[in-house]
Amino acid sequence: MNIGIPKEWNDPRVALTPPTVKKIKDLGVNILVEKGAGVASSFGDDLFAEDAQLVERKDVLAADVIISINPLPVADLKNLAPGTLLISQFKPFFDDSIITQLKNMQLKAFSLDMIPRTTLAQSMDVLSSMASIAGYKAVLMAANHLPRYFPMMITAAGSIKPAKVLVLGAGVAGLQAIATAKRLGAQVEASDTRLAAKEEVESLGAKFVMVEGAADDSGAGGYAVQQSEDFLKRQREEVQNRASKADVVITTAQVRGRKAPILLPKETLDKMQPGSVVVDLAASTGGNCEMTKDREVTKYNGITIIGDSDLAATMPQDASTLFANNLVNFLKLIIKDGELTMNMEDEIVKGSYITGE
Amino acid sequence: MNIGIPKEWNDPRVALTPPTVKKIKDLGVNILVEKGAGVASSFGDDLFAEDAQLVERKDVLAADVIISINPLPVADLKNLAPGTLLISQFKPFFDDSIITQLKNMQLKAFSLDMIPRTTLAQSMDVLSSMASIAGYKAVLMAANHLPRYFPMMITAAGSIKPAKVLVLGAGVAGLQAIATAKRLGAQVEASDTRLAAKEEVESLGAKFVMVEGAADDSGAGGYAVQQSEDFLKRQREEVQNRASKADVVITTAQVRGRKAPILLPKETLDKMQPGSVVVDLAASTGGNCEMTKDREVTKYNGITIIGDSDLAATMPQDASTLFANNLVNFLKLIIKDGELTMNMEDEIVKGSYITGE
Amino acid sequence: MDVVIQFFEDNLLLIYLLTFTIILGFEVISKVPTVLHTPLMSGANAVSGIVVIGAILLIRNAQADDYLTLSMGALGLMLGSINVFGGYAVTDRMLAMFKKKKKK
Amino acid sequence: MDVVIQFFEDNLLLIYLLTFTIILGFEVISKVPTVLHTPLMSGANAVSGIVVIGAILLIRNAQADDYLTLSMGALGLMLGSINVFGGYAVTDRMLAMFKKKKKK
Amino acid sequence: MILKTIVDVLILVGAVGIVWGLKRQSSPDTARRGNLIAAFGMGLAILGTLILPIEGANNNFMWILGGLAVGAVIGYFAAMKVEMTSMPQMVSLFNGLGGACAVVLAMVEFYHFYENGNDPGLGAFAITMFTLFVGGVAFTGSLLAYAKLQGIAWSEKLGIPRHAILNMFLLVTTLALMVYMAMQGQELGFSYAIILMVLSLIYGVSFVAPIGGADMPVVISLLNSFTGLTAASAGLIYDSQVMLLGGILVGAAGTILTVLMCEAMNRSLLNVLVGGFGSTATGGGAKGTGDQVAKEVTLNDAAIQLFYANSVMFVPGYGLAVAQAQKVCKELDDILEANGVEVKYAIHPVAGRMPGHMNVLLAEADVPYPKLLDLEDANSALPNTDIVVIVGANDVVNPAAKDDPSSPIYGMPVLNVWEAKNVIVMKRSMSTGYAGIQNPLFFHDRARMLFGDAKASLQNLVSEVKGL
Amino acid sequence: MILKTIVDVLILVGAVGIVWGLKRQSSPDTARRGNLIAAFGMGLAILGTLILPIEGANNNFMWILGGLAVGAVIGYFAAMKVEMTSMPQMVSLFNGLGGACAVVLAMVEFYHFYENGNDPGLGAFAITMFTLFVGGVAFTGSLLAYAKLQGIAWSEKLGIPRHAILNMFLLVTTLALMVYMAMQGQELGFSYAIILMVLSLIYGVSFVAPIGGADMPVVISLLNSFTGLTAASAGLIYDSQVMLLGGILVGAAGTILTVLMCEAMNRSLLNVLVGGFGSTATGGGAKGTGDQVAKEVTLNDAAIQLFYANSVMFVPGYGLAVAQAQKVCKELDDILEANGVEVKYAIHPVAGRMPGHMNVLLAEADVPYPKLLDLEDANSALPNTDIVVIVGANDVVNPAAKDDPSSPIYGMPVLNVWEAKNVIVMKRSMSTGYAGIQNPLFFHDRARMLFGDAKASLQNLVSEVKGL
Ligand SMILES: NC(=O)c1ccc[n+]([C@@H]2O[C@H](COP(=O)([O-])OP(=O)(O)OC[C@H]3O[C@@H](n4cnc5c(N)ncnc54)[C@H](OP(=O)(O)O)[C@@H]3O)[C@@H](O)[C@H]2O)c1
Ligand SMILES: NC(=O)c1ccc[n+]([C@@H]2O[C@H](COP(=O)([O-])OP(=O)(O)OC[C@H]3O[C@@H](n4cnc5c(N)ncnc54)[C@H](OP(=O)(O)O)[C@@H]3O)[C@@H](O)[C@H]2O)c1
Ligand SMILES: NC(=O)c1ccc[n+]([C@@H]2O[C@H](COP(=O)([O-])OP(=O)(O)OC[C@H]3O[C@@H](n4cnc5c(N)ncnc54)[C@H](O)[C@@H]3O)[C@@H](O)[C@H]2O)c1
Ligand SMILES: NC(=O)c1ccc[n+]([C@@H]2O[C@H](COP(=O)([O-])OP(=O)(O)OC[C@H]3O[C@@H](n4cnc5c(N)ncnc54)[C@H](O)[C@@H]3O)[C@@H](O)[C@H]2O)c1
Repeated sequence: MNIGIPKEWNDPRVALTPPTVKKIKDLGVNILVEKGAGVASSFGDDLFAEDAQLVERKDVLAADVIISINPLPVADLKNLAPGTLLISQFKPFFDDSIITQLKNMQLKAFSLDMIPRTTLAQSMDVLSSMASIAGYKAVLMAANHLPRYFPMMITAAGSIKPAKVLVLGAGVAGLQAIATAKRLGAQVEASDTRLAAKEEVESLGAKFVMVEGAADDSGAGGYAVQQSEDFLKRQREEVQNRASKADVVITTAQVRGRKAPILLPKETLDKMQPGSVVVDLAASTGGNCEMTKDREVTKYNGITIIGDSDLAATMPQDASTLFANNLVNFLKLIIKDGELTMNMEDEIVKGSYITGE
Repeated sequence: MNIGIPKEWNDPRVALTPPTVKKIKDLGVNILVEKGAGVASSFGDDLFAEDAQLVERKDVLAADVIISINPLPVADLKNLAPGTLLISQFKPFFDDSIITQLKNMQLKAFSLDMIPRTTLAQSMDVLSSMASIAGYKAVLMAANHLPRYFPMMITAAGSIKPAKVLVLGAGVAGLQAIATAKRLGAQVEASDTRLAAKEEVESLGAKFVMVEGAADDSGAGGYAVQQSEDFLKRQREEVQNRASKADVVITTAQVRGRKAPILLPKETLDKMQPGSVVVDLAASTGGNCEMTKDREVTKYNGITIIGDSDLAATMPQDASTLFANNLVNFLKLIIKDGELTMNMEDEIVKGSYITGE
Repeated sequence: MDVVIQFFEDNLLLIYLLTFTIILGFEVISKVPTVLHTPLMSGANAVSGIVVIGAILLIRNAQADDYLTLSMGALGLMLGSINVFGGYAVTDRMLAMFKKKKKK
Repeated sequence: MDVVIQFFEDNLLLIYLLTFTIILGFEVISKVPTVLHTPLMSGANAVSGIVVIGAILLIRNAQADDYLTLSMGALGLMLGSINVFGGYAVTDRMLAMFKKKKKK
Repeated sequence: MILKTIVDVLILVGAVGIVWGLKRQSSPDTARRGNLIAAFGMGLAILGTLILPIEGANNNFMWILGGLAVGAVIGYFAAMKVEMTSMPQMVSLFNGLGGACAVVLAMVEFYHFYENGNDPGLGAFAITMFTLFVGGVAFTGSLLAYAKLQGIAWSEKLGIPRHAILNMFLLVTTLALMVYMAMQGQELGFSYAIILMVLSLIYGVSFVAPIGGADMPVVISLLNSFTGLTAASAGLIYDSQVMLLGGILVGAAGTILTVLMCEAMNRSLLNVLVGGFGSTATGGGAKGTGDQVAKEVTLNDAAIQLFYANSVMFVPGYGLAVAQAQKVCKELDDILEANGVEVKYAIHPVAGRMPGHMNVLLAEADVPYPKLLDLEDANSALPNTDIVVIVGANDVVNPAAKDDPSSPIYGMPVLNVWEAKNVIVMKRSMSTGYAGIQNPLFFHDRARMLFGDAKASLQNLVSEVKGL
Repeated sequence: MILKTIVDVLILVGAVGIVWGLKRQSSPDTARRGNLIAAFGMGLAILGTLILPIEGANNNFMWILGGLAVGAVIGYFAAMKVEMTSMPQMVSLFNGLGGACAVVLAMVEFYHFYENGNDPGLGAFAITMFTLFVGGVAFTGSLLAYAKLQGIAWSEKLGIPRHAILNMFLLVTTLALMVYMAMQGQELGFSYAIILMVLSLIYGVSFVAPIGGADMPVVISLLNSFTGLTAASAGLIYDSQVMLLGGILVGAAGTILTVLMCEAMNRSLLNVLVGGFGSTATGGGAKGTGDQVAKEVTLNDAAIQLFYANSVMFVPGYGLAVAQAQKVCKELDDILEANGVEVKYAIHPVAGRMPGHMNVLLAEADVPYPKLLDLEDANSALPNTDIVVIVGANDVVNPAAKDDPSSPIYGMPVLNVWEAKNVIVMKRSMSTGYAGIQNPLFFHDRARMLFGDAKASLQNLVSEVKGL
C-alpha cells in the first residue's frame, strides 16, 4: 500500500515529518513524498530520503492513500483514481458540499477535524494541536503589532503600565493565548459561554468575565452552543466595556457549524484606544470582529485587526511535527499490517469517515 | 522661544507626546508641532492641540529649537536659519562628518546619544530607553519568525523542547532580550566581554557563557572596548558551538565608534539549524552577523536574519513616550525660565553639545 | 474531711512533688508534632509498666513460704515486664524509621 | 560524709522535688525564641524576688521589741519588694509591644 | 546505710532518665535516643529496687528473676515479630498487661487485708481500691481496643444503643460498692474484692465498646494514662517515689497526648468517648461505587513518607491548575530536595485543559525543565519511585485505560503510577475528572487519598514536613 | 488547722502560677498574659505567707506592710518611668536589690547565731553562708552591670589584665574563710560574718569587672539565676517550699537562659565570663569611611519589627537581582500580609541594571502589579511607612543625591527612605553600588544594617518571623 504526501499548495506545513515517516513505514506501508514538500517547514528532502521515496507530484497523487493538511485543490482531485482514500481536514461542518463532491468522484475520505473530542481521541486531535499554536501566535503577533509594551516597566524614562489583554472564547486557542499573554506580563481577562470555562480560565491565573445566562452546553461534546440574541446583546455590552480599556483583544469564539458570533461590532471598535490590536482567530468562519478580513491585516480607526484562522501555518515546523504525530496515532488506528482496516464500530473511525453512507 | 517638533521623515515616532508638551510649555516656551506628527504613534493632532500650536512643516523649521528623533534630512537643514539649535541623535561617534556639516551651516546641535552614561544622566538616556525596547522587540520578532515554539510543551501530539536563545552582548538591549525570552519560556544563554556582564546576566536568571581573556574595560564609562584578534577568534569558536544548538541568536554587541565585531560569520551560520532566527541589533554599525542587511529580513540557508538597529521604531507609542520623557528631563537642564542657558560646566550639557569647539 | 487535711499537711512536700510532676508531664508532651503521637503513646505506655516495681517490692517483702503472694507477685511481675520490655522494644522499632538521612 | 548521707535520706522527697523543679525550669525555657530572651530574663528576675517571703517570715517570727531584726527585716523586705514589683511591672512594659494584631 | 543512699541516688537518676527520655521523644530527631534513655532510666529504677537494702526482707530473688525473665522474653519477641501496621494494637495489648499487673497487686493487698487482717489504714485502703478499679478498666479496655484494631469481628458489635446510660449505671454501681467497702472495712470478706474486680473488668469492656475502631488510638492513649495512674497509686502503697513519679508522669503525659490526638482529629475527647458517633465512622474511608473503600492517609503519615523517601514523583493534573497550587508544590519540592529526596514531575500529555497546561504552570513556579518527565520517561521511572503524589489529576492516571476494555478511555496511554511503591492522591472528593469515569486507582492497595483543596493540602504538607 | 491547709493550698497554687506564668512567657503570643499569671502567683504566695497561722508569732504586720509598701511604690515607679532602651539595666538593678535582700536576711541569721547563740545546726549554717555569699555577688555584680549598661564611664575601666587570676584568688580566699567559719562555729564572732559579706561584695564587683558592656545581658541573666539560688537557700532556712521552688526554678531557668543567650551570640559562657575579649567588641558596628559607625540589627529584632509593623515597604535593588532573592522576598511579603502588615514595593526607575529590571524579577515572583509603587507614589507613602527594607539597593536610596551638592549624583531623584520610621538595609558589606559612591544612609539614625547575601538574610527573616 502506498501513502502519498503531496506538497501543500497553500501552506508551508507538511503532513508528515521525517521522524513520523519512519514510524508509519513500520506499519508496513510505502511512503511517497513529493519533492520539496517539507522545505518550507525546515524539513529538507534529504531528511525524508531514508524512509520515503521522493517523487514528483503526479506520482504522489497516484498513491492509494493521500494525506494532506489542507484538502487538495479541485484540479488535483480530478486526476485521482476512484477509490483513493484522502485524509485531510475537509471541515464539512462548515461546508458539507465537499462530501457530495468527493462521493461523486468516488473518492473515500477521512476528515481529521471530525474526530470526536473525547479523551481517548486526544492524541489524534489536530484541531487542538493547531489551535494551541494559533493561540500562542495570536499573542506574539498582537505584541508585535502593539505600539506599546506588554509588561509593566518602571524606568528612568517613566512608568509603563502593563498591557490589558482581553480573550474572547476560552477554548484551546483562547487558553493558550491567555497563558502566553500572562507570560509576557500582560493583565489578562477572558470570557466564554461554556460553564466549564470559568474554572479553566482561572486555572491559568487570569480573570474571568462573567456574562450571566449563557445557554446550557452539556451534551454538546465540549463545543459551545448557539446563544440567544438577548444573551449575545448583553455579552456585546460587557465586551465593549472591557475592550474599550484593553490594548489587545484576541477572539476565538466559534460555534460548530455556524457563523462565528459577532462579539466586536463596529461600535465597540470605535470605543477602543488607537494603536490597539485585535486578533481574530475565528476569521475563517466570518470572524468575531465585524471588520475582520480573513487572512489580512487591516487598520480601522488606528486599530490593527489581524484576521487569521490558520496561524498554525505561521509556525510550520512545530505545526507539522504535531500534526504528523497526531496523524501517526490516527493511522495506527486504521492500518494494521500494511492494510487498511476501517473498524466502523470505532467511534473515532466512524466519526471521521465522512464519505460513509 | 519657539520649539519645533517636525514629523519624522523616516520613522513613526514623534519626539514629544501630548503629556510632555504640557510639561515643556511650563518651562516657559512655545511649542510648534507639525500637523500629523504623532498620528503614526497613536497621538492624534487633537491631543496636541491644547498645549501646542499645530502648524505646517515650514513653520516648524523656523523655530529656535528643533527637536527630532532622527536628524533632519539635509534638504531641511539647508532651509534653517543660522543659529538654530537642533536636538536629535546625530550619532557623531560613528560618523563625525555631521559635525563639520552642521558647523558649516552655522547650526548648533545637541546630540542626545552623546549624553554620558552616568547615573545622574539616566533620566535623559534615550539610548537606554530605545535599546530596552529593541531588546524586547527583538525577542518578539524572533519568536514570530521562528517556525517553532519558545516554551516547552508536553502535549498529546508529542513533547516540544524549550527553544534555546543565545544573546550576544548583554548591554541594555541584550539584558531586556534575556528577560523577555525567559518570560516566554526559552532557555537563555548570554555572552559579553565586559567583566560586570556575568553578574548582570545571572541576575536575570540566565546562563553566562564565559570567554576568558577579555580586555579590561574599566574606565570606558560602561562601554565595551575593542578586543584582541585572538580573543575574538576564541569568542567566535565558543559562539559557533552555542549557536549551532540555538534556535534564536540575538546579537547586540557594539563597540562605541567602531564597526560592530563580527560574531556570527558565515561558517557559524552554516552550522545552525534550518528555521533558526538571527536578530542583529547591531545592524546599523555593520552587524554582528556577516550576512546581516540593515533594515532587511533576509534568508540564508533556511535561517531568517533580521537586521535592524532601530526596532524601537516598531513600537512607536511607548517609544515616543519614553523618548519624550527623556527629552523633558534634558530640556529642564538647558532651559530656565523660557530661555536657553547652556551651562558648559555641566558634564551632561558639555558632553552632548557637539557643535562646541 | 479531717483525714484529708491531715493527709495534706503530712504530705505537703509530696503534694508539691506530684503537682510539679504533673506540670512536667504536660510540659514534656505539649509541643510534640503529630507524627510522633503514636510512638510517644507507645513510649509512655512502656513507662507505665513501672508498676513492676510494685511487684518486685511485693515479692521481696513476702514470706518465703507465702506461695500465694509469691506466685501472684510473679504473675504480676511477668505481666508488667511484658509491658516494660515489649513497650520499649516496640517503641524503638517505631522510631527506627525516623533515622536521619544525610542532608545534601 | 555522714551528714550528707543523713541529710539525703531525711530529705529524699525534697531532693526529688528539687530535681524535678530544676528539670521543669530547664524545660520551661528551653524553646524560647531569641526575641523573648530579655523579657524572659526580666520575668525570671521578678520571680527571684520571692526572697521577700523570707523577710516576711523573719519579721513575723521576730520579737516585737527586737528592733534590729525588725528593721533589718523591713529593709530586706523593701529591697526585695522593689525587685518583685518593679520586676513584674517592667516585664509587662517590655511585653506590651507583643500585642497581637488582628489577623486578616 | 551508704548502700541505701547509693541505691536511692540510682533510682533518682532512673527517674530523671525516664523524664528526660520522654522529653526527647517529643522531637523526631531525638526520639529514638530518648526512648533508649527512658528504657535505661527504667532499668536503673528496677535494678535499684532489686538491690535496695530492705531490713528483714526475704527477697525471694528467684521468683523475681523468673517473672522478670519470662515477661521480658515474651515482651521482646512480641515486639519484634509484630508487623509495622499492627503496632498500635500491640501497644494496646501491652498496656492491658500493665493494667493486669496492677489488678494482681491490688488483689494481693485485698487478700492480706481481708484474710490476714493487715489494716494499713483508710487512706491506703482507698488507694488500693482505686488501683484495682483503674487497673481493671485499663486491662479489659485495652484488650477490647486491641481486638477492635485487629479487626476481630465481634469486637465491633459490642456497643448497644444508648450505651452511655449503661456506662453511667455501671460506674455508679462500682463507686457505690467502693464507698460501702470503705465504710465496712474488714467486716466484709475477700469476695467483695472479687466483685469489685469483676465490675471493674466489665466496666473496662463497656467503656470501650461503643467507641469506633477509628478512634482506638485516642482510647489507647487514654487507657495508657489510666495505667499510669494505677502505677502511681501502687507507688503510694509500696512507698516508692519512682513508681509514684513515673506513674504520675505517664498519667499527665498520657492525658495531654490524648487531648492532642483528639485535636489532631478535630474532635473533642468527650465527643470521642460518648461513642455512637465514632462507631459509624469506621476507618473513615470514602465509599466507591461498589463496596470498595478508598483508604485515606493522614497529613502526618504523608509528610513522614515524603520526608523519608528517596524519590518522589509529582503528578500534576487539572486540579493543580484549579487550586493554583503550582508554587506551593514547588515549595514542597524545594524542602524535600533540601532533605535529600529526589523530586520529579510526571507530565501527562493531556493533563489539564489545554496542550501544555502543566508546562505553563510549572514554568510559572520556576520548576527547572529537566525535572519534567514526559509520559514515556515517567513510566520508566515510576517502578523505582518511592512515592507518587497526584495533585488533582484523575483521568491521566486511570488504570482502566490499561486493563478495562470496557472503559471509554481504554487504550489511552496513562501514567502507570500504581507501579510506584506508594501513591498519595490529592483531590477534594471522590468525584470524577473530565472524562466522567470512576478511577479504580483510588481503591488500589498502594494508593491513599488525601482529601481537600490541593493548595491547602500541599501547604499543610509543607508545614508538616518542616516540623520534622 | 483548716486555715493553715487553705493557706498551704493557696501558696501551692501560687507556686503553680509562677511556673505556669514563666512557661507562658516563652512564647510571644502568651508572654504578657504569662507575666501577669506569674505576678498573680507571686502575689498569692506573699499573701499566703502573710496570713499563714504561725503559732506564737508576733507578726509585726506594720513593719511588714511598711517594707512592702515602700518597696512596691519605688519598684513600680522605677519600672514605669524607665525608658524602653534602659530597661535591661533596670532589670539588673532590681536583681541586685533582690540579692541585697538575701544578704540582709543572712546577716540577721548570723547575728542571731553569733550574738544570740541560736545554733540551727551545721547544715543550716552552711546554707546561710551560701546565701550570704551568692546574694552578695548578685548584689554588687548586678549594680556594676547596671553601671556598665548605663554607660557610666568608670565602670568600664575596672578590669585589670589577667583579671581571672585575681578572681580565682578572691574566690579561694572566700571559700577558705567559709570552711574555717563552719569548723569554728560560735567560737568566732559576728565580725567574721561581716568579713565574709565584704569579701562577697568585692567578689561580685571583681567578677563582673572584666566583662565587656556588650555581654552584660548574659551576665545579668547569670546573676539573676544566682539570686534565684539564694532565694532557694533562704527558703531552706525559713522552711518555705514556695521560696525553695521559686528560687530553684529561677536558678534553673536563668542558667538555661544564660546558655541560650550565649548561643544566640555564638559564644560560649566561659568565653563570656573569662572576659577581656568581651570588653573590646562593644556594639559590633561596622566602620564607615570617616569615623561614623553603621549600626547593625539582629535578625530577631528585624523580625520583630517587621512582624509588629503596620506598613512595610520593600526597596529592591540590583542586589536583589544578584542574589535572585525575588521569591523569598515574596514569601516574606506573604507571611507579613497574613499577619496584617501592609506590604508595598518601591521601585526606583533605575534600580538594577536595565530598565524594568525589578519589574521583571517581581513579576517572576508573582508580586501583583498594584503593590509596586513608582518613585513618586513611593516617596509620598514613605513618611507613613513603619519599616523600609532595602534589599540590595544602594545608589537609588542615597540621600547625598538630595543634600550633598558635591555628590556626583546630586540632583538625581531618589527614594527618600530615611523619612520612614525605620530602615533596614540588606547588603553583603559596606561596599558601594554602581555609581561607586559612599551612601550616608547607612549611618543614618534610623537605619540599621543587616549584612549578608540578600537571599540568605530574607530566608532567615522568614524563619524568624514564622517563629513568632
Ligand atoms: N490537555 C488538554 O489539552 C485537554 C483539553 C481538554 C480536555 N482534557 C481532558 O482533561 C483531562 C485531564 O486529566 P487530569 O487528570 O489533568 O484532570 P481530570 O481528570 O479532569 O481530574 C482533575 C481532578 O482534579 C480534582 N480537582 C479539581 N479541583 C481541585 C482542587 N482545587 N484541589 C484538588 N483537586 C482538585 C478533581 O477532583 P475533585 O473534584 O474530587 O477535587 C478532578 O478529579 C483528561 O480527561 C483530558 O482528556 C485535556
Ligand atoms: N536600571 C538601569 O537601567 C541601569 C542600567 C545601568 C546602571 N544602572 C545603575 O545601577 C544602579 C542601580 O542602583 P541599585 O540601588 O539598584 O543598585 P546599586 O547601587 O548597584 O547597589 C546594589 C547593592 O546591592 C548589594 N548587593 C549585591 N549583591 C548582593 C547580594 N547577593 N545580596 C545582598 N546585597 C547585594 C551591593 O552591596 P554589597 O556588595 O555590600 O552587597 C550593592 O551596594 C544605579 O546607580 C543606576 O544608575 C542602572
Ligand atoms: N476531549 C478532550 O480531551 C478535548 C481536547 C481538546 C478540546 N476539548 C474541548 O473541546 C471544546 C472546544 O474547544 P475548541 O478550542 O475547539 O473550541 P472552538 O474553537 O469550537 O470554540 C472556541 C471557544 O469559543 C467559545 N464560544 C462560543 N461562542 C461564544 C460566545 N458567544 N462568547 C464567548 N465564547 C464563545 C467556545 O465555548 C469555545 O470555548 C473545549 O471544551 C475543549 O475543552 C476536549
Ligand atoms: N549610568 C547608567 O546608569 C547607565 C545607563 C544605561 C546603560 N549603562 C551602561 O552602559 C553600558 C553600555 O550599554 P549599551 O547597551 O548602550 O551598550 P552597547 O550598545 O554599546 O553594546 C552592547 C553590548 O555589547 C557588548 N559587546 C561589545 N563587544 C562585544 C563582543 N566582542 N562580544 C560580546 N559582547 C560585546 C558590550 O559590552 C555591551 O554590553 C552598559 O554597561 C550599561 O550598563 C549605564
